[in-house]
Amino acid sequence: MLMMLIAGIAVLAFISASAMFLIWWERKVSAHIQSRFGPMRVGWHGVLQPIADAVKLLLKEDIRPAEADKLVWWLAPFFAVVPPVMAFAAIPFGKSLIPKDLNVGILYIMAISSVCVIGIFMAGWGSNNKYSLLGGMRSAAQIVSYEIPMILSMITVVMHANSLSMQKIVEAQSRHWNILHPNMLLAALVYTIAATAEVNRAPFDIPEAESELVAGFHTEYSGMKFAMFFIGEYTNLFIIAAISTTLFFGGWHGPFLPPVVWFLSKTYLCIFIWMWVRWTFPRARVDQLMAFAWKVLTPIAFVNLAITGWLLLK
Amino acid sequence: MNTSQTKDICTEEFLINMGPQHPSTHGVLSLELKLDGEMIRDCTAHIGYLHRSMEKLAENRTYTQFIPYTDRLDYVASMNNNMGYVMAVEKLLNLEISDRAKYIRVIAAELNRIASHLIAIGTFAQDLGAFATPLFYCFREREKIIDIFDQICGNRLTYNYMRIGGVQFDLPKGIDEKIKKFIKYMRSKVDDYDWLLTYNTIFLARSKHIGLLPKDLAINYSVSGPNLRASGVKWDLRKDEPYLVYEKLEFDIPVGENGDSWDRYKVRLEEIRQSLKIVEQALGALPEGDPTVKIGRIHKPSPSEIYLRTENPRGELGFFIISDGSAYPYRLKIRSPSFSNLAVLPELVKGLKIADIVCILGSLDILMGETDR
Amino acid sequence: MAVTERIPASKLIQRIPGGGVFLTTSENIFKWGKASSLWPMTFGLACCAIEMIATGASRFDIDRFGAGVFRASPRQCDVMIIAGTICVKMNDCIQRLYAQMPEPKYVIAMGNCAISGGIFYYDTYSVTKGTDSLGIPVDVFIPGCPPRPENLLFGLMKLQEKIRNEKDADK
Amino acid sequence: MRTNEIFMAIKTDFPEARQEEETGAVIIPKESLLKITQYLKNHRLAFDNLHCITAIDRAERVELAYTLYSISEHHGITLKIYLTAGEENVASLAELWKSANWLEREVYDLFGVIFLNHPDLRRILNPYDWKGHPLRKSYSHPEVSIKPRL
Repeated sequence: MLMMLIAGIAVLAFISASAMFLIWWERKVSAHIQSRFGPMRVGWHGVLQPIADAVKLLLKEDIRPAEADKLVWWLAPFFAVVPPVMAFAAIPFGKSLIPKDLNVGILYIMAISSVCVIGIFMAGWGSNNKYSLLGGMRSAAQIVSYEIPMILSMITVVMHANSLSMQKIVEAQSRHWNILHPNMLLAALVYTIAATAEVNRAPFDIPEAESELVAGFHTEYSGMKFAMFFIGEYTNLFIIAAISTTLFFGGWHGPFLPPVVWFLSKTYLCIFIWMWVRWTFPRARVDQLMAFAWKVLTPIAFVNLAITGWLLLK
Repeated sequence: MNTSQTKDICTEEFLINMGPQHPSTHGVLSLELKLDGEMIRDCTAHIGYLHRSMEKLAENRTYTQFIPYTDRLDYVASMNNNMGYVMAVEKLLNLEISDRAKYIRVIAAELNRIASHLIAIGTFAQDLGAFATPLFYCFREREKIIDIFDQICGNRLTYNYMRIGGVQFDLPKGIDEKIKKFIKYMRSKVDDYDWLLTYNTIFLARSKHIGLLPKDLAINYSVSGPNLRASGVKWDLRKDEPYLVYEKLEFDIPVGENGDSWDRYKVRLEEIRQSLKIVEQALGALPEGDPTVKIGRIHKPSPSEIYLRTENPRGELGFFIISDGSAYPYRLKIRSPSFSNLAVLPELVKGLKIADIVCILGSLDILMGETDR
Repeated sequence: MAVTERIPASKLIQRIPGGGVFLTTSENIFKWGKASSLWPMTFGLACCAIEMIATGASRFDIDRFGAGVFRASPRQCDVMIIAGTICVKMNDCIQRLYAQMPEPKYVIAMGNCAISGGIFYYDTYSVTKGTDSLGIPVDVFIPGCPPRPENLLFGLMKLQEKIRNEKDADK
Repeated sequence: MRTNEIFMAIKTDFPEARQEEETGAVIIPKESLLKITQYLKNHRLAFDNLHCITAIDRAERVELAYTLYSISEHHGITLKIYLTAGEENVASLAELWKSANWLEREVYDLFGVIFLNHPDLRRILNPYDWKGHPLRKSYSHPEVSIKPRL
């Protein structure tokens, strides 16, 4: 029982540290992409910037709009943060370093991380603001329609490792990583695109579209509630990067360094790619996004599924 | 749910106010949209949030005192406004200016046209969602032009450089090397934008065939500048009613095919290349002489009326000046291009989505200082 | 409803031994946090807005001071940079925006028009003469028409300095 | 085509048009505005672009100057209408040229000239509940401080 407690506290500490680090890293990466420096004055190279942001957001007055739907509005940030944190339970950090090796690991993570769409929709509806309502509805449509290609691309990996447990998926890649198979590569591509939409980032950030809907679903949130959405978004980003390393890049397998280092470096490499994509691409329109999900990604995922099945039965 | 209940279930339209403070309304413009879900049924524009009553103010300023105010009209292309106003007053006084002053004016106006188009392209990409990266690249190029202007007349944005009868200072010594270096640098950058942004699939999907402005509708709304040329009308005042030394310089007019947002962006990108060509030729043919003004600052033109229009980066800027013999204009009407360009917006937007109105507004490149005067 | 007299928390903590030390350090941390992460509102009115964007851009990079996150909705920003001429039609919009900002909020009046109406002081019927006439408390005035980006950065540093040595911690 | 050739063309069909001496603008009575503008737009003169409408508040009358241009024919002309002090209303050209819609709203807002059967004649630049028409010479506003002249 004590072990579980220690593991829980360790994971929680890791989550908050990684969220802080990701926020700082995103600002520095975006700054250098735009040929500028990013935070410099707050600690060495702005290292203390996320802490300053957190302290300031803590001190902010928490405004609740008068006609807001009180309970829904108050609960929304929790629904945005709790699912990604719960999804950490099944992430394989190392050979034995996994909080709980569920035998339905991947199914559990997918089920949990689709709960946060309810949080976004509650935020959209609760703050009684037309922009948030539009943002909330957009996010509901987008995440639901990108869930299907994401799960289909995961099934191709599960079929290879013929087990849902994350550790077994990683062990199945001990000789060579999944990405080397051609159909796995296709699944990895479909997964990456769908995962970007799952987390409302980059070309698919229509729920909190800066230039159209002022600040999307979190227009009315200030102070710590807004910070929760912020942390939820970055933890979610870490989750989809961790899943992509476990499924496609061989989890914690690696020649010399200890497994944890391998796992974290691969995850942060994936996160770097997502950040890079975010600061280069314009935003897709709502209907183009939906058409792309249903008419392009889902058929490719089905075809890929069929090819994997045929390959395995051969 | 029996049938009687289903009858009154209908989607209501709701009114959304892209109010004066909105990240992509290019200043303080308020758009009132009647939305049916994401579809825009009707859009009315409310302007006047930056109405600084320039025309009332002009009636109590002498002709020279009003020059700094023209900087604040289209505050992104101040040189072109200065030139438009000052040429109008020179026509009123039928004053001849030295050749060197004409060439300097052309160089300054074309450099400012490049700076204005860079902002137009940067904010257009930002409105399409490429957050800040293209905008900051365009601003990095624009800072180079600002350095040149800083050296010529000492100010970054509102230059107040042109005078009635010439310009304030002569060009400083090492400026033409700096301009040549900038021209070479800018040519490589414009090719970068072509490679990076113009043929990006999401960029094309978002701006191709959005906001189609047919040719006759554009002329009917007296739209002017790159928006008119993007609709296929080959009309540019620098070519059709040449002023200063434009007839001596050789450049061509980029024209779009079907007048959608992508064409307007593409025309502006091409115009940067043409302006670079103009500056290069004007710099080569710069005559000697003294461009500064020798006559006094108080002008008392004889009572008469003139109307003169020049090619601004955003369109045709016209000045209708009526003088009554005193040192103060009796009436000064400013015909601003963004005012008519914006009038087209409600017509282009019906039936499109919110993301499209932001795209069309960005491609029209309006500026509120000039619209509201 | 009866307003119970609020005993400031700082009075209670001081009675605990060592509370004073904890208070001052925590106060300093709060002030440091507020000062080094001032999120401005994307709210440009006229020519000064172009200079504000130039300050945010790559060459003068306001993000070095932690103030680069330009939030569009007034709920999430701390400093309102009034960049440009305030016209009569815009008065109540600015007042409403100021009211929507959560409490520790600051105002920078950038440019002569925001300070006193600038060159539009005389002969104009539609320009309000400065932010003060709107009843908005201004923390930093930055003169210039438009002020150069370096001026805006210096104004921001002055604001950070002002926050650092603020008297009451809970503002 | 120089302005007086255009004036001759107009004069032949509309005898009541006169030409102003120093500026060469064509002065027409208020009643025949619609007829002449329709003629100008659809006739071979092809004035397809109403560039701007300027109102001038003279002592005894309000003048309206319509600056018309033609993109296909490369020429332009200024039409002028004298409105006597009492009834400052004139027919709206919003059906002929769509740019007239906003231009006329601005002249109404700043000068108080009423444009008959205009689609929606509201103020455009000043707040909608603004009293008075600011660009009139007789307009005075309490808070306006006048800059001393040289």
